[in-house]
Amino acid sequence: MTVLPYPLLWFCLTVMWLLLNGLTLGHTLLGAIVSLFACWSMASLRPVKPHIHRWYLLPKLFGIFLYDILRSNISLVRIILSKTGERRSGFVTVMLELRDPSALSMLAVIVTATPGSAWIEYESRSGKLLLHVLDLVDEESWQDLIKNRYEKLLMEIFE
Amino acid sequence: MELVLSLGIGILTASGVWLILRPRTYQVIIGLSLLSYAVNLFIFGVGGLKKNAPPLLTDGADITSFADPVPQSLVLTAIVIGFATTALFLVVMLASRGLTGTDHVDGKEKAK
Amino acid sequence: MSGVILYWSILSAQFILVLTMALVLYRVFRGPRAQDRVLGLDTLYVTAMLILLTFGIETGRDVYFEAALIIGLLGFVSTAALAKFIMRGEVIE
Amino acid sequence: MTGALLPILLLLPFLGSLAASFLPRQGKHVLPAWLAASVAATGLLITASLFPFVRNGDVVRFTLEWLPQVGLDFALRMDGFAWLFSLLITLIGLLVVVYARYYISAEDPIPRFFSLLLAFMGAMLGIVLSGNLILLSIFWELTSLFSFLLIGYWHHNATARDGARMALTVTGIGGFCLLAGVLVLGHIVGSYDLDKVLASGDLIRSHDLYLTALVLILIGALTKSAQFPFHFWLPNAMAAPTPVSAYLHSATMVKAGVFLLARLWPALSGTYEWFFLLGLAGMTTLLIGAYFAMFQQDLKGLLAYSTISHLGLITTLLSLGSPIAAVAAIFHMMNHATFKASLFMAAGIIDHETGTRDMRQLSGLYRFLPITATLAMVASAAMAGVPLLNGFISKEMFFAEAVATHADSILDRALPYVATLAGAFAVAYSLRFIHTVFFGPAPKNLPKEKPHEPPHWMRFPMEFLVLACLVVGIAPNYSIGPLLHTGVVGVLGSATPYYSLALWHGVNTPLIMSIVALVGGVVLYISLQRYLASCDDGTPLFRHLRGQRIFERVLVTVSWKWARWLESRFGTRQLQPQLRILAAISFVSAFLPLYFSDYAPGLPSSIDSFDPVFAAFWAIGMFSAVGAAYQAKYHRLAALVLLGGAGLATCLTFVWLSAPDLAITQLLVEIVTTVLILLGLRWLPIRREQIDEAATFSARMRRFRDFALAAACGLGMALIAYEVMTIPVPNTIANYFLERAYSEGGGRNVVNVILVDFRGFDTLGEITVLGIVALTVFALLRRFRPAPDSIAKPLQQRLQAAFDDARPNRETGDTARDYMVIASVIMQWLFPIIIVLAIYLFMRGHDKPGGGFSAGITLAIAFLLQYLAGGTRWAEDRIRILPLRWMGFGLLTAATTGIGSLLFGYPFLTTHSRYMELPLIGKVPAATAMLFDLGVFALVVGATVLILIALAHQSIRTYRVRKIEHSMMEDG
Amino acid sequence: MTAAEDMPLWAAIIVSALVVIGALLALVGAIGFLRFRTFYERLHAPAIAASWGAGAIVIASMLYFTVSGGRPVVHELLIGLFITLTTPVTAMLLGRAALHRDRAEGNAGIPSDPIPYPVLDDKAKGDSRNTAP
Amino acid sequence: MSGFSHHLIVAPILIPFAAAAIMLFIEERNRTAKALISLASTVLLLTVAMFLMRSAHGMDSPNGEAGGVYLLGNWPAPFGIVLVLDRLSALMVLLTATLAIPALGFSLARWHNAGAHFHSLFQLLLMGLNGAFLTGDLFNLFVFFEVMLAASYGLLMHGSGQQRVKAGLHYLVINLASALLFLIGVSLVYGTSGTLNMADLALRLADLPVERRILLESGLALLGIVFLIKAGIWPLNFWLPNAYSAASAPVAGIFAILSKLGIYIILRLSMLVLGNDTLPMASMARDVLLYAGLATVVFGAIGVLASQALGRLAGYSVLVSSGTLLAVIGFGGATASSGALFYLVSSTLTMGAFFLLIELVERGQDAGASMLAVTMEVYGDVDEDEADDEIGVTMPATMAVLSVCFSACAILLSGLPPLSGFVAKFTILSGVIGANAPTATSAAWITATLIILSGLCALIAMTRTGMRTFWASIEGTVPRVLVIEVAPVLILLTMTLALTAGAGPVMRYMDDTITMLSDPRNYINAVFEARRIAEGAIKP
Ligand code: NA
Ligand code: NA
Repeated sequence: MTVLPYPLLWFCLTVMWLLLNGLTLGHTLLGAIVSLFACWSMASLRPVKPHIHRWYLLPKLFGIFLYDILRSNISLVRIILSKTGERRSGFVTVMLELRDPSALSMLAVIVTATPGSAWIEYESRSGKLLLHVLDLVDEESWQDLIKNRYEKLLMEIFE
Repeated sequence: MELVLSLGIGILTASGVWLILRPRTYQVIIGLSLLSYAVNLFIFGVGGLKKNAPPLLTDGADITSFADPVPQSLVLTAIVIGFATTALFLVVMLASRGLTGTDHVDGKEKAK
Repeated sequence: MSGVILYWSILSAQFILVLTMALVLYRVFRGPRAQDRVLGLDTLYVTAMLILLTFGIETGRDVYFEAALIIGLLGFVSTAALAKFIMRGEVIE
Repeated sequence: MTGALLPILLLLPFLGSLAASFLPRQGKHVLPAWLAASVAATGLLITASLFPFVRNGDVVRFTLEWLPQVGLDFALRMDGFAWLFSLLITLIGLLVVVYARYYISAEDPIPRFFSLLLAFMGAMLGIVLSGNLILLSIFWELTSLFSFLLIGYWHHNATARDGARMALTVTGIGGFCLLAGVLVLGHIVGSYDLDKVLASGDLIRSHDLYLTALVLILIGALTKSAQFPFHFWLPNAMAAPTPVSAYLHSATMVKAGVFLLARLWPALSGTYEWFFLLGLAGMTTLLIGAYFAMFQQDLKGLLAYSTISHLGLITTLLSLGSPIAAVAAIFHMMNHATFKASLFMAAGIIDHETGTRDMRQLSGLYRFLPITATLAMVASAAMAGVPLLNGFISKEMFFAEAVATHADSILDRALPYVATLAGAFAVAYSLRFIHTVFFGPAPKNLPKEKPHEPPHWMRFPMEFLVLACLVVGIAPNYSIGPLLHTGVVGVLGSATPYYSLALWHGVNTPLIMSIVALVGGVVLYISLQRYLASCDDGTPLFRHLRGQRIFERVLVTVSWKWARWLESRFGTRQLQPQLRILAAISFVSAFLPLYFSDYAPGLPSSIDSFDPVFAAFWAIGMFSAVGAAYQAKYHRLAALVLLGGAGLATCLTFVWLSAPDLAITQLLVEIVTTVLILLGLRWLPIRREQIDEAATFSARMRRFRDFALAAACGLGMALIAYEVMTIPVPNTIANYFLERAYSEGGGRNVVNVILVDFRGFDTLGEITVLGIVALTVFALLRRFRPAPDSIAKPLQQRLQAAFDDARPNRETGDTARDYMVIASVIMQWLFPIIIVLAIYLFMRGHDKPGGGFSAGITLAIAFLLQYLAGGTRWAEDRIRILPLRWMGFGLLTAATTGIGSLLFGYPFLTTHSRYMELPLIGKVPAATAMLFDLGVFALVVGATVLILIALAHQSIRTYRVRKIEHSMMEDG
Repeated sequence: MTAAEDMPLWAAIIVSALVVIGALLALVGAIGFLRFRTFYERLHAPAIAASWGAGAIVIASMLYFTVSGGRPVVHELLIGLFITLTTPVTAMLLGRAALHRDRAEGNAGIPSDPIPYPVLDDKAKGDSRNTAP
Repeated sequence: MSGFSHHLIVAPILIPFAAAAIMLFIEERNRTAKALISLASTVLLLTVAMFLMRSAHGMDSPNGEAGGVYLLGNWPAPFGIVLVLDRLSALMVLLTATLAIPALGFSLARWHNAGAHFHSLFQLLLMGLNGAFLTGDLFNLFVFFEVMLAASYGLLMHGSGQQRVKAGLHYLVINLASALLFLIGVSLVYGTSGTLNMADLALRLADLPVERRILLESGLALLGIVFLIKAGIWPLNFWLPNAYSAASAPVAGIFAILSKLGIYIILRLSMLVLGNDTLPMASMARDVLLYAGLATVVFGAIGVLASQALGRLAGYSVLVSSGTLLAVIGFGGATASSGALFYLVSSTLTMGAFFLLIELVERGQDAGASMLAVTMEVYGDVDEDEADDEIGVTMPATMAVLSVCFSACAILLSGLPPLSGFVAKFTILSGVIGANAPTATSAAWITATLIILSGLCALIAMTRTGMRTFWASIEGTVPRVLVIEVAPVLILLTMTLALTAGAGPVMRYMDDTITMLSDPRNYINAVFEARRIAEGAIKP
């Protein structure tokens, strides 16, 4: 076990500390110590350690994510406020190749946080994912969205 | 605000009292929780209601402009003790259920 | 002017948010299933957090921030536990 | 100097009793007897030696301060009357000890017998020597207690137990009445001192409370002396060993009642009430005692009723209120003791030798026991009042007083006839005693073969007493004369009348009455002889009126059946009625002040602080609360969720009304509580809505009543809350805190400064409560056994496992694993974040919302989340939380911080606060209160985690019950 | 509300607009939550409040405190981050739980499965411990 | 009290607290170490308590130097929390320690092994009790009340089992409800008077405007209910016999003081708050105490008679003694009140001994025996054909000792001489109807009658039970009793004997206590005249 097991986490936590307490030299020091302590606690959990290869792609993912949320917000508002009847909701099955738990979690958060799609069931043995979508125009476009827009990018980042 | 809060306290109390008079331990624990909300709010209320005047001292502020900190500290103590006793009641209720086989407060179902 | 705009917008926002809570609560009460209620509680938490943020703006104080932060970070713990209970009949296995 | 002899005389028997009780049970059984005899002999010697000091109406005193505030002193006082009784007690005590040494079998627990006998002797001496009425009633109760133990000496016999209980109950009630009466006397006189009371006769008799005091004291005396209508215990006390009967139930204890009457005679007698109450009781007892005695089949029963009758005689004498009658009473007390004790001894010898006391079995014993028979005949003659024996003289005095007029009433006029009739009865039963037992054919079918004379020393006490009967009867003035005079002067003092103990007063009415009684008695016996020889036990006309039966029935009915009924009527073992009463009483008492004042609360003139948003979210809060109440029975999860809604409204209120600390704490506690309740839900039984028991009318009424009660409580609470919120705020102690929180407490968050500094002691207690609860939860859950229907895994888990099994591409447990796979990753990543948040909350608590408690709960939630994410085993494989250590550390840190100030001479929990300048970092708050808060933090973490983990462990315990006992949370 | 009075008008307007938009989004979510017919549909509704509903108000708060305090105040970002991380957890767990219940009860409206859920006993048809309905 | 010894006032709270905290670091299976710590702590507590009592008795004029007032955190009254040592609190602290040692000793034979954390909970119970006795602050009283209650929950259910848990559940719910009432009451007091300090409250009572005074009275009434519940007043006492009889012997033994805590606070508050009759409710409150106390005596006596099992009999006896005390407090009068204090001490020791004894006695009985004996007594006339064997049966030594102890308890409970129960009752009665009573009112007659009758009921019930236990069932197994179990009983009973012998000095102490209490100014002045330790050295 190294002295600093999760540098990125440590950095983020220090930033969090500074966000909470304000940016001073004292708090930078204190935050660094507190974050270090927190990182050690994290290490004791022995999580499956993610291997982030291309961390510079993360902002891109984040941007896509924000944009998609915005877009689906609008469409969902429209759906809710319009008359029901013509819309069809349903389940979509996607076979995922992604296996890294952290990456999967990220995907799950993205899918679920985006209004209109919900992560329902994932079978880790087969990689089969069951989604529920509110506006099911055609199944393939959703599969395509998951596979090409998110999974590909995530696999690039993580594997 | 006083009227609303006292009404709220009243409703919480009534619901709580109703529940603690019920025969199932689970009803009693929910009732006691509601009652402790009511009582905490009551304690809180006796200091008088002030909006946006938390007792966090700033330099040069007039002390009369702050909400009364004493009821607040009393409520904090009450919350902690209430939490502890709720946990205890829960466990006793489980122990009673385990030993008697029923969740009736008397440890046995009422004879018909 | 700024004060008036802010006052009324925040008041109306708070009102809308409370209305939101009321609608959600109706669902919580009606159900029909436990999952609806739990989802409702989660939404109540989030809405309450939003009210706290607007209250912070209304009062111009940042002392209510922690309460909102705690809802944001820890509010899900109880609903997640409820969800797991529905699924597994047990919270901690 | 001589006064010091009194405590010695009194304490000696008690010391002897104590010593005897420690003597070995087996082995030399004569040792206790020797001990008892020497104690009694010493007592007799001391008494004798005191004679010169009391003979002329002098009084020997000894006073030790005991409870002077209430006038209870250890005051001993021996006048002539007390001396006479001391003589009686010690002398007959000595004789009984000698007798008992032969009477009590070697297999009996001998030390106990003599120990109790000596203790009784001490108690009896206490009664006669008490110079304080309270002290007297103390010894009075002691005689009851020791009598109870002596009657129950053979407690394997049901009759002994019943007799003992009855004696104790009756005399105990009497004792309580006596105490009350004495208290009232004390109230009248202003003192319990005997001298003062005796000197205040006129005051007492003219007081409003005289009758109260009199009745209470008479009940005490009459129960003790077995007077009608309390006489029935004495025959049942005959289950006691005969020496006990001889001592307690003829010579001493039963005399305590008449002793008391004589003792208080100067203070209480002379009124019509006294005459009427006492006379009625005495005459009735005299007559029915004698009547009953004739029909007894048990020798001791005969003697017991005879005793009752003779005591009635004494009581009658005392009731008359004339000094001469009092003299006669005192004289007869002595005489009766002498002949009755010897008769009991005779009965004991007969019983001992033949194995029975039933007069239908006994016959012609003269041929076997000639000496005993002779002695018994003389004693019986004394009992019958035959001339030349002591009983004759006192009986003559009684007859003389009977014909004299005292208070003109039917009672007074009936007395001569009653006396004569009772005299005749006495002659009849005395004759029967002698004739049936000693004469006639030889007995058949005796339980014991071949009776013979007892050892000489067993007979000696009888011989001595019978001799006394003779001597007194023949030469009263030279034997008992001076002694009696001493006693009489002790009671009557200067009012002592002239009296004559002469045998011959010429032919007068009393003599004629005596002759009539004698002849009538003989005739009566002869005519009844045939009937008596074969009749059943019991008295004609009264056969069905058995005092014992009635007493037992009444006792059982009152003290058991009625008590049971009343207990169930006015008490309950159910919780709901208790809570109902509690709610109702709380409601009423909170409103009483309002009801009793003319103040009418009103609404405020203007509602200027109305906040629509606040009102709106309270509408939500109220709806949630009612919803929770509505759903809690069948929809537990719904109720829990709605409870959360109410909690959220509470939390928002705290924010709205300037209490950010409370909001944070409320939120955190709410989260933990929800999880806790969920952890518990798993063990509750399934409840289905279709079981509807509310259909019956009574159930609906019950619900309506509860609803009304709940509504009343809610309304009341709302009203009081509204009142207290709208009255002008008083000048509170809060200002002091607001002024000094920063300058002296070193913190800007006043609430936190109050918690850790101004009122840190409360916080110390509060965390202790949390700690205690955690320990209790742990202890309870270690012994937790789930109900049988909860042991199986929840249905969902079984279904999901079966689902996995049924599919070729899945393995058991896949569903569970896949379910949490995403969530657990997120929860793990949240772990360090929450830890940072906890530290943040802790560090800022003194100045901003936060503090040790909220930080502690936050950290506990961080741990909880890991348990939730990965399960108990997974989590404990990775994080080893030692909750008890955390708790111990927390408590000790908090305490040590407080104690630290003692080292500097300051009181416990005095804080030291200062802002320190640290290099690079700058101004940092460094109050010792922070250290205290650290203790709070640690305790809260430890306690909360302990509770959560202990609950969580129950789920895995069922699978590995045995392993759990050793590995689970043994703190390491 | 002295700080609010000092605020430049443009900032006040933006803050007001964001706050109201955020609140309205939350309201729309609630309406959806009320109107949708199946649980799976309702599952989507709260996401509006948790995503841009929250986002708008968080931004409003940041803007407000930055402008009124005269220095950047961005700690509200943490709230946005956390809410984005945590609300999906509940939604996912609930969605799966609902799926289990529908499967176990044999309800329609979920992807059909060739192998039906096993029936353990008579009571399995109803619901499991304490959660009914 | 000056110098360092002044700090001893807080010691009765800190000693058990520290002992409990240290024990958390010791493994559960190392019971010997825990027992030693617990014992050491309790003995130390007794020593300190004796010292405190001596100092309290020495403080003749407390307004002179305020020696018995301890300012926690060095904050002056009424702002900080104060501990007040006077004769009454010293007495209660000493009584607690006196009772604790035998109870603890008894537990060492076997009970402390019956579950986890017995010793910690025991010590924390002592902490809670001592804190409640010493504190002069109303909210702090709540906190220590809760400490005491929390520990009592754990101890009550120590050893688990259906009976205990069922009784524990009721006990818990009742006390949770009463804790809520406590909070409402305290907050009403604060909201109307602006203070939490009891002395300050008494001072502020005089000039409250009517609308606040009424609410304050409501608050005080609610507080009164809480303490009356604890004291076991009828009809709020149905939980008590169940709880006390279900508790394990040493726990029930120490519980004997718990109901006295309610009495103590009632006494303290009634003297302080109702003392100067500033409240119109004062006389009504006294009447309530008197008549509800008497109702409790009646109910307790009925229960005593109706009890089959000894444990319940003892539980009802607790009610009788509580009722007696409350009635006498309501009745008032110096002599009766002194007698009540004496009675409080005596009955606490008695109940402690009795609860310990019950377990030893019942150990020898088979389960159904007691049931059978009573039913026989009721329905069948006892078999009269029993062999009249006039040879006694020798009791084994154990039974002899137990029967002597039992007799002593019976004598004490029924108030018969020569033990302290008689002295106590006699003093009370003397103040009610006897030589020390001013006038004998009808209330006095009722009180005296009921007190005497309750003694009679105890006598009847105890005789019945005692005879059945010791006389009728000699064939039953002789219980295996350890010296360490019977010694505590003997110690407690010896103390009642000592109490009788030393009744004079003890009653003088009680008189002084009542004299002190009857003038609230003594207490108020002492609290307000306590001075902080000079500033400068430690405060910034
Ligand atoms: Na979504
Ligand atoms: Na499979």
